[in-house]
Amino acid sequence: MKSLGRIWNALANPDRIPRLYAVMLGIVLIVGFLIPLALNDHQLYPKPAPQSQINAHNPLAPYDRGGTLFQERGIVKAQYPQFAPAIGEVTAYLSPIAILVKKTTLYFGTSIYSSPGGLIDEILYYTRGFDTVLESSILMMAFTIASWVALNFTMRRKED
Amino acid sequence: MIVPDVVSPVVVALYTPAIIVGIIAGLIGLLGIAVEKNDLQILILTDLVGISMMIFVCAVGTDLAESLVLPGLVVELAEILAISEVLMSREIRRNGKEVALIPLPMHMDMEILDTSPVVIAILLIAVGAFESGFTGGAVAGGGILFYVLSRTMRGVPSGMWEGIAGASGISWCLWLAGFMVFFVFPQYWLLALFLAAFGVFIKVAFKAGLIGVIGREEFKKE
Amino acid sequence: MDASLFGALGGQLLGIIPLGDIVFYFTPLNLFMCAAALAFTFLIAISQTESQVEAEFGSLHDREVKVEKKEFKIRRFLAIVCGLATAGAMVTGDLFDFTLFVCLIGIVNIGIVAAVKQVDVLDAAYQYGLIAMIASLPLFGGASLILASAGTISLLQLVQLSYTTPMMALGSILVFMGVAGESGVAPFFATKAEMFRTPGSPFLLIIHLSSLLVIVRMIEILLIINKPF
Amino acid sequence: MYPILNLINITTISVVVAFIGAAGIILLSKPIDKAIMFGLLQGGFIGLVVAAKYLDVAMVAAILDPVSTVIMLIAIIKLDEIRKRRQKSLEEEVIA
Amino acid sequence: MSQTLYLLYVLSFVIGSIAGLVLSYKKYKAPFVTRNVDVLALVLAVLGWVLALNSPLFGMVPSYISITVGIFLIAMVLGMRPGYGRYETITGFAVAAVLWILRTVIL
Amino acid sequence: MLEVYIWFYAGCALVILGCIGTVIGPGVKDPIVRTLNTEVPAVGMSMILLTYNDTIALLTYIAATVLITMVLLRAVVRLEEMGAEL
Amino acid sequence: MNLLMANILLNVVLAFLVGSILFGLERKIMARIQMRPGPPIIQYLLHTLKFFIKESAFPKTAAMPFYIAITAMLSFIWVAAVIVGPVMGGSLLLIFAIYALHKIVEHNAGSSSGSPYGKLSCVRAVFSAAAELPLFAVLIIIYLKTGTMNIGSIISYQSIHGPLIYSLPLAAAMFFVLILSKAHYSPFAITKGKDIISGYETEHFGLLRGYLMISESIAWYMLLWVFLTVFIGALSPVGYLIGMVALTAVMAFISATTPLLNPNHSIMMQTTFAFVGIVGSILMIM
Repeated sequence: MKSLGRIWNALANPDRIPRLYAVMLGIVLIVGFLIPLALNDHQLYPKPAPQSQINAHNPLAPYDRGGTLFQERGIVKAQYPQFAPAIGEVTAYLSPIAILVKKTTLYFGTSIYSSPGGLIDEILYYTRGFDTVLESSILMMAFTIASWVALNFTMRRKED
Repeated sequence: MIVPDVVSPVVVALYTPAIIVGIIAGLIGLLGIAVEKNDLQILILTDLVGISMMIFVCAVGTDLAESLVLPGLVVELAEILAISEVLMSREIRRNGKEVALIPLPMHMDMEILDTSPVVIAILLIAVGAFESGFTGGAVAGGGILFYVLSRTMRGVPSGMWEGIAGASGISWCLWLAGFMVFFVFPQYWLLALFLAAFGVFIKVAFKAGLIGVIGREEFKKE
Repeated sequence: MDASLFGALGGQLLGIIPLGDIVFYFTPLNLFMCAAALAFTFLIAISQTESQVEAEFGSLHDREVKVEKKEFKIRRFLAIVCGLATAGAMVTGDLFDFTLFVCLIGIVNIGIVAAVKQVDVLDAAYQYGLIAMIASLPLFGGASLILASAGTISLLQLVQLSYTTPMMALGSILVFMGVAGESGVAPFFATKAEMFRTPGSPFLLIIHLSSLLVIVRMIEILLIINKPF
Repeated sequence: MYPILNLINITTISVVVAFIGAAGIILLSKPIDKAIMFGLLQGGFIGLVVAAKYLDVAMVAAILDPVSTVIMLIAIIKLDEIRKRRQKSLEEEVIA
Repeated sequence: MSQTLYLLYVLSFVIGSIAGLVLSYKKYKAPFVTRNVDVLALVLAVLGWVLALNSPLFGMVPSYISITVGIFLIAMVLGMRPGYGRYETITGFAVAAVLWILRTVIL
Repeated sequence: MLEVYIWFYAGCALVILGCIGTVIGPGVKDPIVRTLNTEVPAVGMSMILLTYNDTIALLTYIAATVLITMVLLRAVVRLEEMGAEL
Repeated sequence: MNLLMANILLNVVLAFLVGSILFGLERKIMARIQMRPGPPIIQYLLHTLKFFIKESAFPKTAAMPFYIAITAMLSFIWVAAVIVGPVMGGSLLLIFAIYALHKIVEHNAGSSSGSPYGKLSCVRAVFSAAAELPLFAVLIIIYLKTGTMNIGSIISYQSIHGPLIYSLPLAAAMFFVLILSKAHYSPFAITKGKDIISGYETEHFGLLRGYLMISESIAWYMLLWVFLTVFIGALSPVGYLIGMVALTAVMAFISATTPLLNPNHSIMMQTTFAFVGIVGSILMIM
């Protein structure tokens, strides 16, 4: 009982907690080896097989999801299309520069779709917009904290 | 059909090995954390755990998974940033801030720091501006970071710091406005898209640039 | 969107707020917790901090430990953000969105105590931060396991599934561990309890509030994913 | 005729380069050597991206690669200086 | 409806206890030392327990009134100054219990 | 398809080797060595992202890795400079 | 609507009175075990009422609107619990949420006063939440067993399948430990141990203390009510009363004969219990 008490006291020490947590997490992760892991192939927002678009010389590879600007919607298999009335339009949109780039070269699909109007924009800003609110809030808060601590405590401003 | 109904068989076949690799990587990282005594080393090792997490997410192999990798990345970055600052603050308090008293002459003659920064920074910012959004923000931020880091001017006026931080706060609001437009007036989705993309871009780029300012305080002391 | 199964958990579905794929839903349970989080946030926004009076050694004077004005402002700001994030985490109907809310709560919690000066508290905050970072693996990893197995991460869809695969069960346990780590509950609150020794009670409340409410919500999610035998 | 030659393409070569770089980073213990080997690793990776035909990604990676190398170099030099100075002050203490 | 009744009972218990406490402080100035039985308290206790447990015996009044009164009387004795009223309560309970057994089991 | 598998398994190998190297590699008691070693799994991770054609995520990841490296190295140098004993 | 209001009021008053008397009964039984005469049974109630006619004073160091609001919050949440439980027969998870809020309020009632004892109690409250939440969470086992968290449905399930205490004895035992940790002077009552004066209540005077005590008695009543309802099933009011008195008597026996544990040990012991309870129950169901 006495040694048990000592162990219990030791567990309350903050310095040991991350390591303890890591061990516990490791034990749970090992379970992952034991159970069957398989991908359910009916997923939301599926994408074409890797490299299939670029091998087909599609200048918009790997993010071409169909659709033409302002006429036809792209194919986006969202969870609740009924809550996103303009779904697919964002994916079909290409900015004028992007159209220029598309005509010039075959290999700039990523850049084209990282500029406004890509599929990722559709997901990040439209159908799953709240994720990005949080994501950028997390970054902002982390930065606020870091810069506050840096400005007030850790930055060597006195030597200037 | 340009987009298939189901996930491609390649991805399905790769899923199990990917997850196994993720678990192994995570286990190695966690093992390292479990045996490590040094606080800083644990912080470095958490990077491995983050990588394992990203493997888990991207193994799903859909567009959704890709867009979920991005928040994971950002969270990792944000937490490392904040926590390393806390660690330094703690150590400075514990040591009574003796560092600042010793002057540090430092001579760093690196050719690359004199010639290349402008070009690289401009290139990166140009690429980032074209891409916009998170990716562009991070890329352009890398450019700004590099530029700021290699300039020789010293000292950040507190006002400027707060100004830049404020600008990125405002762009965050811009972004939020875009987000609201998406749901309130879906017919103006294009406007919303641009608001969102460039709001996030400005925000992320500025933040990353400010990291460079902090870094310069450390490395480029004359 | 038939979600009558919620009746067995948090009560009847009262309404939803759709934001694209992310749907906020309200059952009495979610509504109560969200309202509680908002109420406490409001209280924090209007409150002062308490001061601790300690006896000085070697003399008869007292020493008052107060929160400085500058420190007070940033901590209040972070506390309000934390309260809002907690309220959001109570009503969100999307698993990944929930994990992001929890991450936001975690980082803001660290921030609230990172602004203090006691070395021990900073140390606890740092250890908590490490756990929060490690916890991002089970948090996002677990959510992605559930996504891979069920093909959806919307809780309104998950509640309608009639089965639980072992993968989903593992995923939900991982998410639970992640939430426990990120909110500082795991293991045994020890890192957190140390952080509470600093003055600034209203802000500390939100740290505690967020972790407990998130755990309750997490249990609801666990029950949504893991069907009864 | 020489089926082994079919394996010599940009992908495999890049992979080999990347592995050499990785082995170098892990096995060499001097930080400055690691920074050089990191260049090799990055080179291999950029080769892989080129093999995937995503030239824009390769471009950005190629630009960001020197950035991270420079950051590493700065840190290494700085650290080296700190350690040397500490060594020196220790020696001075011993002499004094 | 039934909960209203139980509220009534609880309230009568509380008020009875307070009354008993106040009265006993008036009556006994010393802490519990002498071990003699107080006749008045005994009567109250017996009456109270009988009323509370055997309300059907008193057919002319509604049962809740007799129980309320009974609980009030019980509480008066039970709530006396520490030490006082114990023997009376036990006696009263015994009498009422015997009566209850007679009424339900034997009859 | 063969290339996809090569990328994928090369990435996996790099991740695992890099993780092992970071945890028990030679000289990892020195934090800067350990920080540099984390670059190996990071590149492995990039290859896995490439396999799945997640190129936008890949771009972001490359940029973020630079930032993370910078932050970590800063912490390492900083702590070394103040002579902190952790 | 008025009927509902009257019903709520009735139940709240009943909960308060019964809870107070049970607390008094606990002290009385403990005293008898320790060979003391002990206070009258209504002592706790009288204390509570007394505080309402005393002068209210506020410490100079308190965090102001917060310090007052937190006591009101405590009363409010337990009134809400009465509404969810006996009045509406709502979700058990909701009561769990209320219990979690109770821990928060307990924690902050202590720290908002600025008193060192309150602060210590606050740290312990945070600490003990780690143990009490898992203990409360054993109720999720009920969901896995019955497929519902709705109190009304659980009652009807038990009327068909018999009381859950037979099929889930471990879960019932764990919940019992939880209730024990809320009892005064129990080995797990670290937040109100006499080593820190009155714990989080140390600096609350007058009206505020009255509110705290009212909420505590309602909390005690509610915990016992949840135990009886969830594990034994629908009872008549007399059944509830007998059950509550019996449980309180058992608690009093335990409290009177055991020492207060060191905080770490208390938490770890409870956590161990909770772990055994959850894992054991799940194994038993499967």
